[in-house]
Amino acid sequence: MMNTINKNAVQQVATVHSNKRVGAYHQILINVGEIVKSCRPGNFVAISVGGDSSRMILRRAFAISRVSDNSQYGGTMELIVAPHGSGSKWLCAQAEGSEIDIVAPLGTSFGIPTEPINALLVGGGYGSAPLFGLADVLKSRGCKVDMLLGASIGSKIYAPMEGKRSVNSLKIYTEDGSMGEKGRVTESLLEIITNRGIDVIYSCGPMGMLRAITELVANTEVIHQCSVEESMACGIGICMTCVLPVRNEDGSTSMLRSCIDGPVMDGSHVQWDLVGRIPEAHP
Amino acid sequence: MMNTINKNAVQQVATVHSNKRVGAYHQILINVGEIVKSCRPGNFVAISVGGDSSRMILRRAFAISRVSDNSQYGGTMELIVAPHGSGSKWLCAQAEGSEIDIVAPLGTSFGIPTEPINALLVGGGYGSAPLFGLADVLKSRGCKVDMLLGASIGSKIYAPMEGKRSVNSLKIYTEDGSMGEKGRVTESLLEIITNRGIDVIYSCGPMGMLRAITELVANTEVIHQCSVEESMACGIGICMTCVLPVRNEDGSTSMLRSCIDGPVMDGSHVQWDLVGRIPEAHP
Amino acid sequence: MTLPVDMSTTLANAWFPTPIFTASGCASSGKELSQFFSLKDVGAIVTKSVMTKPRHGRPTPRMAETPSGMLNSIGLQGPGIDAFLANDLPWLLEQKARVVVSIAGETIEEYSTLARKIRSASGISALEVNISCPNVENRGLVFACDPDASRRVIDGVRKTIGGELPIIAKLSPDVTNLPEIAKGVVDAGADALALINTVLGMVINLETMKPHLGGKTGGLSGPAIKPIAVRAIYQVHAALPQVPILGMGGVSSGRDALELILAGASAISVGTASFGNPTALITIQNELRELLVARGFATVQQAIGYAHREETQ
Amino acid sequence: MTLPVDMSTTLANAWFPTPIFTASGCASSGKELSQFFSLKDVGAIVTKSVMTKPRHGRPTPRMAETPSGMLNSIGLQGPGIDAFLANDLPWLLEQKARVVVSIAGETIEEYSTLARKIRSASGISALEVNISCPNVENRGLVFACDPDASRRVIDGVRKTIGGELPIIAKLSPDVTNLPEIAKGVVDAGADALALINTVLGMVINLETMKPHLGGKTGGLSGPAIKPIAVRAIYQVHAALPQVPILGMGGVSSGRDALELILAGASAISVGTASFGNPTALITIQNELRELLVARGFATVQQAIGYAHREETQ
Ligand SMILES: Cc1cc2nc3c(=O)[nH]c(=O)nc-3n(C[C@H](O)[C@H](O)[C@H](O)COP(=O)(O)OP(=O)(O)OC[C@H]3O[C@@H](n4cnc5c(N)ncnc54)[C@H](O)[C@@H]3O)c2cc1C
Ligand SMILES: Cc1cc2nc3c(=O)[nH]c(=O)nc-3n(C[C@H](O)[C@H](O)[C@H](O)COP(=O)(O)OP(=O)(O)OC[C@H]3O[C@@H](n4cnc5c(N)ncnc54)[C@H](O)[C@@H]3O)c2cc1C
Ligand SMILES: Cc1cc2nc3c(=O)[nH]c(=O)nc-3n(C[C@H](O)[C@H](O)[C@H](O)COP(=O)(O)O)c2cc1C
Ligand SMILES: Cc1cc2nc3c(=O)[nH]c(=O)nc-3n(C[C@H](O)[C@H](O)[C@H](O)COP(=O)(O)O)c2cc1C
Ligand code: FES
Ligand code: FES
Repeated sequence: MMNTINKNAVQQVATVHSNKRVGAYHQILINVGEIVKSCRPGNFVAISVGGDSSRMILRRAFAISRVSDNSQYGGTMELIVAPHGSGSKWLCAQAEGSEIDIVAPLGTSFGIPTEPINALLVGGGYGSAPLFGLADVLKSRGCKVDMLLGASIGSKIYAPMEGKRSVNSLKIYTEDGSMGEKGRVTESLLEIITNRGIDVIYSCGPMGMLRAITELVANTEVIHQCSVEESMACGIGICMTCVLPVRNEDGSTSMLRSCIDGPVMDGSHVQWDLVGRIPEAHP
Repeated sequence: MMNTINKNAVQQVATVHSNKRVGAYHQILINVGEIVKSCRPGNFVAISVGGDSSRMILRRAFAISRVSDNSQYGGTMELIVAPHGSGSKWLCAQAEGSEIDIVAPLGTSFGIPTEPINALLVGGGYGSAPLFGLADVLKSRGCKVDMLLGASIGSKIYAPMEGKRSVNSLKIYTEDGSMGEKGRVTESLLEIITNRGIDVIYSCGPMGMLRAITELVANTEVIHQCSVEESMACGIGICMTCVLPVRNEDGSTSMLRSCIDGPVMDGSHVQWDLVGRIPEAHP
Repeated sequence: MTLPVDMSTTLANAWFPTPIFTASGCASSGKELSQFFSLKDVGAIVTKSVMTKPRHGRPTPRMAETPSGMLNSIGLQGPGIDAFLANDLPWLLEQKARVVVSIAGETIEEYSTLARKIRSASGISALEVNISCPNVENRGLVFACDPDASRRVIDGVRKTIGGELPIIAKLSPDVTNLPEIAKGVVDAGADALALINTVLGMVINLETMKPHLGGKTGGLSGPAIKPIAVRAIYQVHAALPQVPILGMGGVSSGRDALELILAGASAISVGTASFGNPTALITIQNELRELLVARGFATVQQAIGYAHREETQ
Repeated sequence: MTLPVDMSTTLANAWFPTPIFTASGCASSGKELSQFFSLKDVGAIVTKSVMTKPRHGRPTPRMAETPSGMLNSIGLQGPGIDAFLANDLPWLLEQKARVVVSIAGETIEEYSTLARKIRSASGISALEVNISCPNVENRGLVFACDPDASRRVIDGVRKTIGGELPIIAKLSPDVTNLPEIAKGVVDAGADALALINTVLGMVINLETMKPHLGGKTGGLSGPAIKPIAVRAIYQVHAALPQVPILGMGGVSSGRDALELILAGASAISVGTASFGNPTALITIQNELRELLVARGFATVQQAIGYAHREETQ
């Protein structure tokens, strides 16, 4: 039997290889073995939090920032985690050697062009995490890769040294001006698209940012692949909590699960104005 | 205002000083500072388990095995913990340096005679824990202290080297005969009482053992102070879950809270036959 | 520094300096907690439901821990109203605590008898009438599950006690139509409502393979039931916006307290949380104050029922 | 080694090799879980409640985690019965899974329409009728909260579907008198009962200070509600010992499953636990087997309702 849904997903125990603070985030490396082979940029991992007697019964989803297969520990997976609520704080407190229960890889991945193209990667906050792994792949396909990162404050810009090497240019915006330019990533987006002949935008960040990008490029030829973030109870397609209104070819709307039909979606298909507002209607 | 209930009890964070396995138990030492001064043999401590996001909302009660005040760490408190369910297993898994939230000292303590007497200390399983601290105090008052310990198997006998020094004799029973004599502590109890001229029995262990001892000494002059163990939700007298039927002087029965009117009670006052059976009646 | 929020609240004509109270049955009659904080520093002490006669309650085991909650089957063990009024109440008043007395009965008559005794006592801020008790005159059907019986209990108490002392009717969530029961008791003379009492539950002991509690079923309390409490308070506040609610059910942090207040509670009882943390009320009170400040509320009053507002935009 | 316990169970005339099923709405239509285990290895797949027409469901957010539980307000999003019978059912049967189809409606008529469509499909083990839905013809009052409406739904389905296929009526715990509702639907033709559906709850978002869920209220599920499920199953089994129960509510371990079985469940649906652990059903099934062995049971059957036995000694 061939599964089409969750087809590479595996549940396993993984060991925390390292955990260090980087600005407002924790960069967490976990030893995951063989599964790195099936992880693609844009996929996510679902992690149990809180330990055996936890009152948190649901997994938390994290973008897989990058994977590497050549270390002496077998495959490792990198996560960039913002200590936000009790689940992410628990994860950020896990020391080297801790065992965590993961399900990965999950969800759709960024579409990789077969031809060399001009790509613009736009990240908001920890949304930059999966973009560096993506940049590597795009570069290896001969693409030109520009990157725009934005956050409210400088400490929320995640842009590691190694990461910077795989992009042709990197521009940073912060809302308070504490790093890079003051403002939002959408500020000079259209200009950049035109000046650099961008073919595809790959984005990951707050829903507001993804929507704004979609609207900006609506009348252009630019393709917008965005990684959405909806509250997920299961991460594997069985609960229907994570749905987004997506326009079908015939103009009707489907409520698609962002865990299996996403997180990477075509921005122009998402009906941003209906997010959180789709009426309880019979289509 | 003078409090009569919980009058020395303090809630504080304490650090695990050491945690080592001893047979089937963990001997856990915690740094508790000043409060050791108000701990008496028989008192207990109530400990939060499971950490910040625990689904276990109630504290667990543990007999204070002994306290010491002369170490370089300030006061320390020793606990003997059986890894049983999720709460005690969590506690047994706490490494040196972990912080735990405690309320102590709680409950009544063993009555210490003003005259030197012949005391028999009877412990079942981890019930021996508070008896060693008690033995020290009794010895310092010039009492003769004999001890009987029982358990199902040898690994459940807790009798540390240092502890043995403070008793005049120690006899061990196990149900499977894997340590000491085969049988139960009640086997030769009456004989010992007579031969050694026992004035007071101090006991701690399963309710069945406490009841059996009470019945054996019912027709003797021997006083039986026992430390009972009822399920406790609060440990401080506010929930009424931990009650035991105790006979009043006028022959009527009161349901007394074993957390504040116990855990140390006079065995002859407890209406053992009514434990868990008191009818829902208006007295 | 005390932050500049007016924490005072009212339940009908009773005024309280803060909205954080103990919950009936979760603070005994106050003495036990007074080692951990000064009773006058919280809004009120709601005493354990008292009946006319002293009472042994149910057989042990009386409790079982459950995921993020616990079951209890205490069965209203207590000293009886006379001993309560003679000993416990004067002691509490001496501590300068605000006192809400909770009463419980097995017959409609018993509630009235209790009310009569309370009437002659002074210094009480309000009377909480716990109607989540089995009605011995009607096959043990819990009063609060029977619209008619609940109304009659409150009616009897109102008539006996006169017009002054606020009556808070404490309801059970184990009903099909909570707003209906609420309307009934308000019509019968309740000035305020206490929501929610425990939810009926059971645990089977896997060793004995029988119900674990001596009383077989027990009342579920603690964080597990908080979403049920929020829903109940929201529903009843929507149906009866003028009736003040003493909210409770799983509150163990200032955030929890604020959630219930936004849903419509004018004050909060903290029950099970005190078992795990004897100073829970003080912590919750401090956290609540900070949360209110952070959200720009100048008074607790402004936050009550705020989740019901219509958005203007 | 497979331990020597006969794990098979029945719900009316439907036989299942093991008593561990998915719960409706917590396994979609099976495909998603089949990556993690073989669907034929569990007792049955209970499919997401399907309505006559495709449906969008409620606005997001549709979930909120709560202490040891979660709220959901999916609002029965689904493809509609025709697409379900054309695509999902044949796929499940191809996997050799036992299938319990769950249906939901907004009118009594809609349930009958669904039953008529189901009648023409083959290979289904049983029909679960989810009556915890708002009745649009009666002010949105949930069918399962109305003894009369629940009876009429089941009566309509029974008459439409004929005598063969077992009907499992799925009840809501949010009622004053659950045994009464249970008796009603059994009289109307239900062969078995599914207990419990989610408990109505709410979470207020402390940032927006409004109800967090798009649908305002939601259904509480997970370990938090297990004591309520055990109580409901015990009560109904005591009242109707002959009627098999598909038990559910917070089961996430073999111990939980055994608790519900001892209380009176003949089979167990596992819902929310699969969200945290995609292989939960298999783990629970294995743990249950070992627990039964340890207690000397040779069959699951012997354990069903065992907590109700009278002690002879
Ligand atoms: C596909 C995907 C990828 C993600 N990638 C990352 C990442 O790389 N780094 C990172 O730090 N976080 C990421 N998140 C967010 C992460 O899953 C958690 O939501 C976040 O860490 C907060 O969880 P908590 O337990 O700390 O907070 P809590 O507030 O305790 O969370 C309570 C519940 O609400 C849900 N929730 C709360 N906020 C959000 C939100 N903004 N979006 C979705 N669900 C929410 C949580 O999942 C959880 O179930 C991602 C989420 C998704 C869906
Ligand atoms: C006064 C007193 C002194 C104690 N001293 C010790 C000690 O020195 N060493 C030690 O190992 N344990 C002691 N216990 C038992 C201890 O409090 C826990 O009950 C035990 O560790 C099991 O908890 P758990 O979380 O591991 O098990 P779980 O089964 O998860 O406990 C669930 C709940 O049931 C209660 N419970 C379960 N079994 C018992 C029991 N036999 N008696 C009372 N409550 C129970 C727990 O307190 C808890 O609330 C003592 C109990 C009391 C009341
Ligand atoms: C051990 C215990 C005893 C209780 N006794 C009473 C009581 O005597 N009268 C009453 O009205 N409510 C009683 N309750 C219910 C509480 O007052 C409260 O309504 C309920 O526990 C929910 O709040 P919580 O989750 O904060 O505990 C009791 C609850 C517990 C846990
Ligand atoms: C996300 C979600 C969706 C659900 N959808 C349905 C449904 O469509 N039909 C139904 O009868 N029950 C539905 N339920 C209820 C479950 O089948 C089950 O009765 C309940 O969740 C309790 O079991 P649990 O605690 O194991 O989840 C749903 C529950 C959840 C959490
Ligand atoms: S998170 Fe459950 S379906 Fe997407
Ligand atoms: S444990 Fe609460 S009164 Fe004793």
